[in-house]
Amino acid sequence: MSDKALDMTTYREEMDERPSDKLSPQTLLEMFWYMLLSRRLDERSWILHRQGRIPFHISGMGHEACQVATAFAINRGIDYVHPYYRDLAMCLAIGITPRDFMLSLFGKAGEISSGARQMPSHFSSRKHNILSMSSPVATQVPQAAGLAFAIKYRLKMGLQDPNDTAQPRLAITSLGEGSTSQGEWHEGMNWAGVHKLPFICLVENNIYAISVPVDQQMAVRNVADRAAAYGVEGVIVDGNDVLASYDAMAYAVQRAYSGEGPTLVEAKTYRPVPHSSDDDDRSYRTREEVEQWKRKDPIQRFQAVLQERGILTQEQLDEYESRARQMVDEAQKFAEDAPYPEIEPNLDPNSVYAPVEVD
Amino acid sequence: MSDKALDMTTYREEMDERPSDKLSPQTLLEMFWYMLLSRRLDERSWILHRQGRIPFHISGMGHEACQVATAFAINRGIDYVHPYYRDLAMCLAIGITPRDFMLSLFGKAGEISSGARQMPSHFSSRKHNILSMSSPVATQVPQAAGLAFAIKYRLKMGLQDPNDTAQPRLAITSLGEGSTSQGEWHEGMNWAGVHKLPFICLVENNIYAISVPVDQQMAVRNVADRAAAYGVEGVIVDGNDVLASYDAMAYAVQRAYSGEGPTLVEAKTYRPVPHSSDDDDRSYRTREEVEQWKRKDPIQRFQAVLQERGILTQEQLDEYESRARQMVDEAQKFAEDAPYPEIEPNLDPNSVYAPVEVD
Amino acid sequence: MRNITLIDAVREAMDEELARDQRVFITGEDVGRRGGVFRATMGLYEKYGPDRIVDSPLAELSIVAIGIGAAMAGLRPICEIQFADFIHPAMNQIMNEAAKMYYRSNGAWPVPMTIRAPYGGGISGGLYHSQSVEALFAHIPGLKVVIPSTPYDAKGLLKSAVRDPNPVLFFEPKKGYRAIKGDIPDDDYTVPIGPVNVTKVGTDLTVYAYGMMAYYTLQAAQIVEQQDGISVEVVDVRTLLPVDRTGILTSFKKTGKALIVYEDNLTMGYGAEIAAILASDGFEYMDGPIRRLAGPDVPGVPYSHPVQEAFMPSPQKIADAIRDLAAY
Amino acid sequence: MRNITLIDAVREAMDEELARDQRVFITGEDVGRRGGVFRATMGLYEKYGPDRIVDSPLAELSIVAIGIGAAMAGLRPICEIQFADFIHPAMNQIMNEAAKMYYRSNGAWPVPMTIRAPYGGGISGGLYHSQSVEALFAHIPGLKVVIPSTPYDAKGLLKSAVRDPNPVLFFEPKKGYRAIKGDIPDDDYTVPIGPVNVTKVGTDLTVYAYGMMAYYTLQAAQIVEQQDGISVEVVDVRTLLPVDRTGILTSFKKTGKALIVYEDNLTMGYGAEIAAILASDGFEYMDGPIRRLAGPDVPGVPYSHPVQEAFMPSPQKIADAIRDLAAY
Ligand SMILES: Cc1ncc(C[n+]2csc(CCOP(=O)(O)OP(=O)(O)O)c2C)c(N)n1
Ligand SMILES: Cc1ncc(C[n+]2csc(CCOP(=O)(O)OP(=O)(O)O)c2C)c(N)n1
Ligand SMILES: [Mg+2]
Ligand SMILES: [Mg+2]
Repeated sequence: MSDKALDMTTYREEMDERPSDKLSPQTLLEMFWYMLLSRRLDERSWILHRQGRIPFHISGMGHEACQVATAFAINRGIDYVHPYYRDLAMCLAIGITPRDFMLSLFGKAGEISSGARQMPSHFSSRKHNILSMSSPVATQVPQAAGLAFAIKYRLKMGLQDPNDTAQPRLAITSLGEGSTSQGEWHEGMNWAGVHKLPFICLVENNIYAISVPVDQQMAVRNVADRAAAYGVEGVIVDGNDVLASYDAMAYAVQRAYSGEGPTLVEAKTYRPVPHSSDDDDRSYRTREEVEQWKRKDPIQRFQAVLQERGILTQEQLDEYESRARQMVDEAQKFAEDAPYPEIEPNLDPNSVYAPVEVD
Repeated sequence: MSDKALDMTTYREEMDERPSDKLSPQTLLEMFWYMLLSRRLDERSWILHRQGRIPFHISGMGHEACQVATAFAINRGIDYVHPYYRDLAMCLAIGITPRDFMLSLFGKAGEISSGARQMPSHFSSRKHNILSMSSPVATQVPQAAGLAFAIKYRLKMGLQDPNDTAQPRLAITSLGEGSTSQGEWHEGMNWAGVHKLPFICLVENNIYAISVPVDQQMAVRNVADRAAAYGVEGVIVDGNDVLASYDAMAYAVQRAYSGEGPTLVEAKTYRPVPHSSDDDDRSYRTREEVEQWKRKDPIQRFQAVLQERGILTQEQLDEYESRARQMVDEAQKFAEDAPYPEIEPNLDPNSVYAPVEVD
Repeated sequence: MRNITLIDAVREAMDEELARDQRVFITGEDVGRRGGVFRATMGLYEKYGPDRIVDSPLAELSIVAIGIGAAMAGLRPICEIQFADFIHPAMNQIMNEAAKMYYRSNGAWPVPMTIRAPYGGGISGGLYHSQSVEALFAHIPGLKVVIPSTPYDAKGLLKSAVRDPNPVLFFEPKKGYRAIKGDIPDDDYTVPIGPVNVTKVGTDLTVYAYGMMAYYTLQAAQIVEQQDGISVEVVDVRTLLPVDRTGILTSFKKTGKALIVYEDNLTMGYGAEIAAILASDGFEYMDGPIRRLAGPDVPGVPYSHPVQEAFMPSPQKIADAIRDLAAY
Repeated sequence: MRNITLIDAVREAMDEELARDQRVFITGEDVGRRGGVFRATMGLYEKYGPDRIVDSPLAELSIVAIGIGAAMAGLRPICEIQFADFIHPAMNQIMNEAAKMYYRSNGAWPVPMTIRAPYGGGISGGLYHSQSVEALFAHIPGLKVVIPSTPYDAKGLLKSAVRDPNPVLFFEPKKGYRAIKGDIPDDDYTVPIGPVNVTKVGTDLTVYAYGMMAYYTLQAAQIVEQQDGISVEVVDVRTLLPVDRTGILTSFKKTGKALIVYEDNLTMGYGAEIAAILASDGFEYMDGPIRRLAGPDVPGVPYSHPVQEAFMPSPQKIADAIRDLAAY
């Protein structure tokens, strides 16, 4: 176990081959597609809120690179994912659809994560092994350690074949840097370390917890510096660089799959928009700072890389843009036309309990 | 701020002078006296329990060195101390008396910490600035950060003179290594680091939390390794060596007084007796291990040092022993003869609230 | 006299207490530059600076614990929990520590602190931005639990809370932050923590409520008085703990019929205690069943708008319940 | 048939469930080699090994959270909280997470887990080893709250808890661990979670109680029957949540008088809910005030022996309260 957080920039130099080098052009385009789709869906959501058509939106903007990289580095739809509210791009890449998301914005029937009981961006999908999240931050971290514990338990009991890729082989959870101040995070990390669990904690460090800057949150420079306290490997990566993020995450995934234990991946990123539709970020940060970061936009960066490598043509890009617009339009219309959930079953005290099977 | 925990053994080599070198023979004897007194009082408590005369005892045995060192390194009776249940020797050195302790064992009227509402060893004394402790472990840690916060606040507001030694200038809290697994510990350490508080956390690492060994508690070798995660200085010391413990603590105190920020001092020690009178330690550790540690007994070690240096004569030792026995005898008799608390005031719902002053 | 909103009253109370007493400080998430997510501390950072308006790490238990420590060291902390739904991580510090400190130290270490939290539903907050948590704390001796329903009470009670030598939980009905307006005097005043308040005198039956429900109940009482000629007495239970048994019983002895309204889940909500007190000490005056109108026993207020509305008690639903009980 | 203690019943239930279902595991502090501080898991480590009997770090919230995660991943965790007094750090995970998971995921993610904790006073535990915490959890929809008072129920209910697809809080009256003995069958059996249990039939009045108080109440009923000829019906409220309204009402409809006994603090204790139900739905049968006999509203059971005894309800005090109510 290392003492200090590993910076992926240094780390990469030591690697013969970057995991991301092995990604096919097709896969790279797919990754780009999900980043773009997420961004367009996100933009529309802000507009819908400004139009007064939905009560709330919380955004994943700016975080798309590390999120999509994560989805592609794991066994998508199979490995346990216990995300947080910013993970729109991650969840889209795993299988949540724009329709699902629009239904959640409008609170309509058929909403996949909670039947519109929860606020938007509280992702969950049993069929994709996306766990259900709450709003109190960091609660998912020790739960994800529990998921990872169960994987290890099943392996030890012979209830699961270690090479069976149809079974989850790791649990990954994500949260913001501010949320690592919670005791919940400490305890989850500690379990993961003590039991050497197949567990990954992705910290999307966007420098702010709503208005509170990271230096009022913790007295260390990097969240990854905290990993050593748990016997957990800490890795720092540029979270706006999708390929670097993929490399870091692939490293963490490899560790988890091979029983080497848990990894904390700190993705340095930024939120170019207010915390949520309820926020006004002008009170706590300058416009210059925001503009500066917008120049590091992960989608534009990836687009440039793909175009440079000749993987993404203008034609393809136009096609993606129009497909995204179409999907978002369609999803919005679908959600607007959808009925609200029935009231009775949602307020029935019996609906609160899973039925007891009589044996 | 250092990256790694400092081992006081290495540290000392770099020091021109050990703070403990400056302690007068008189002070050294006083320190020895409190360690001895604590031990004898502790031994008597075990006997009283075995005789069925008290329902419960939890022991500080084996921990006397780092505790008494702590009391002597701070401004005793003035600096805030938020201890834990093992800190009998520390509290005696600060001003709790054997009578106070005996009253708590027997649950008799006049008991200083709680009026016999709490179990024994739940120390508190307003006049000595010893805060009141509860049983849920680690809750005192963020509270102690709050005490330290108040000190810093008063200094900033000009409500306190930084050199006024009649005012508390630091807050120290203590707990076992197992208790650092609690979220409460994480959050308290984090505040101390972020606000660079005059705060010391003493971890009395005796390798077990009741039956659970430290390697099932955390995946790092030293608790002090965790300090870096909070921007807190971490120091490791032989907790059975009273002078080394004093050096470590003096270093931490100096940092606190001079505004350099918080320190975690990890005192490596051992509990040679069961966790409490309710415990039986034979299920979880070997007798050999216990015997081995008994050979490192802090009192015997200090005694040898003092005798070697010609500070402690046999005569003086005998005098201490007989004085200790006398005090313990007297305290026991006093407590046995004391009345129980009145029932009414203790069960009166109005007694639960501090009276509101009408202004 | 000025007519202000409930949130303005909260802010004014803090502003004046900060000005009055240097020992008073505020901590919580985003209370500084951001002025709080509901703007309760708006402008205070600018006025009192970062030493007294302290943005905390994102960690509720330590927000409370820092408050406890600082209070024991002689300061007068006001701790803000951003939403009542996020107070659970701090329950150990509140219930086991703050509440028991004075008693467990035999009076040596009082904990003069205030914990503020916006609570309640009806604002599209879903399961985790709508909770009512007062019932949990109203079970813990050593705490005081206060919920205002008017700007006058909000300001006066919050000032009392800050000056109280005990830990006070001060829950603010966030749906009423801007919706509820009222007159307050220009001078310094306080409202004592303890007594309930009869906000409308009546003879046919008593409705007990607090927070947003006290506000709605006055509207409902208006409706049934005008439409049905039912004379309702409204008791605003603005202090939930310590319980004002006498105040609660007084009205019941007069009317003999009681409806208790709260937006929290029905089972084990605070209305249970009021009902239990009446059924015990008010038995001889009982003139009908003691009824409760509350949220259904599901884990929270659902987000979807029509379901949310169906969850929440409303003036209309309260009026219906009053009619029903009056007809008994 | 065997006559065993309550703690043996608890242990047997776990032992049999561990043997029956490989998905069952235990975690908590000192549950391994040490066999638990009350010896509830004694011998299980030796029998099932460290993978299934898992000593946890000293951190309650993660004990529960690991359970939640493992339960969602298909296992059947039994989480031990060493004393109910130490459950508060886990309240966020229990109340906001375990309780709401099934509902918030629209049924997608059930949480089949059991949380065991010894509770209650009278064992010289002082403020922090004597607490009754059931009332707090009985307010949270999505949880089941169970408290046995006999070895038969302890074993049968705990087995039901382990097999239940919902989070079940299982509170064990620790004063009764060795004091309460009873017969249990040799075969596998379960006791359903839900219905209350009439443990003694009577006609004059009903006493509602659970845990140690249910045990004491049977003794008290004996005393008053023999000494005063009062015929008491005893309802053992062994499931507190979901509330068995029908079961609670049935007895009251017969006797018209109710005494509710609990050792928790009076105010907002579980008896408040029973009283509220009776005062609402049982109004027409009321034949006297609904009385509560409970612990006083002080922060805990004091350590000092005579004060502790004065705090605790006892068979004698229950008998007195019965006499008093019967004479009404
Ligand atoms: C326990 C809890 N306290 C407070 C909040 C309110 N809140 C929601 S998000 C947030 C900031 C989170 O910051 P960070 O963890 O850095 O994530 P980010 O939003 O920046 O991605 C806060 C304070 C909450 N959701 N949960
Ligand atoms: C929150 C909480 N959980 C459990 C306990 C029960 N308990 C008391 S002491 C203890 C072990 C403490 O170990 P450690 O922190 O290493 O301190 P030590 O007793 O070894 O000095 C436990 C589990 C408690 N007091 N508080
Ligand atoms: Mg952030
Ligand atoms: Mg220890």
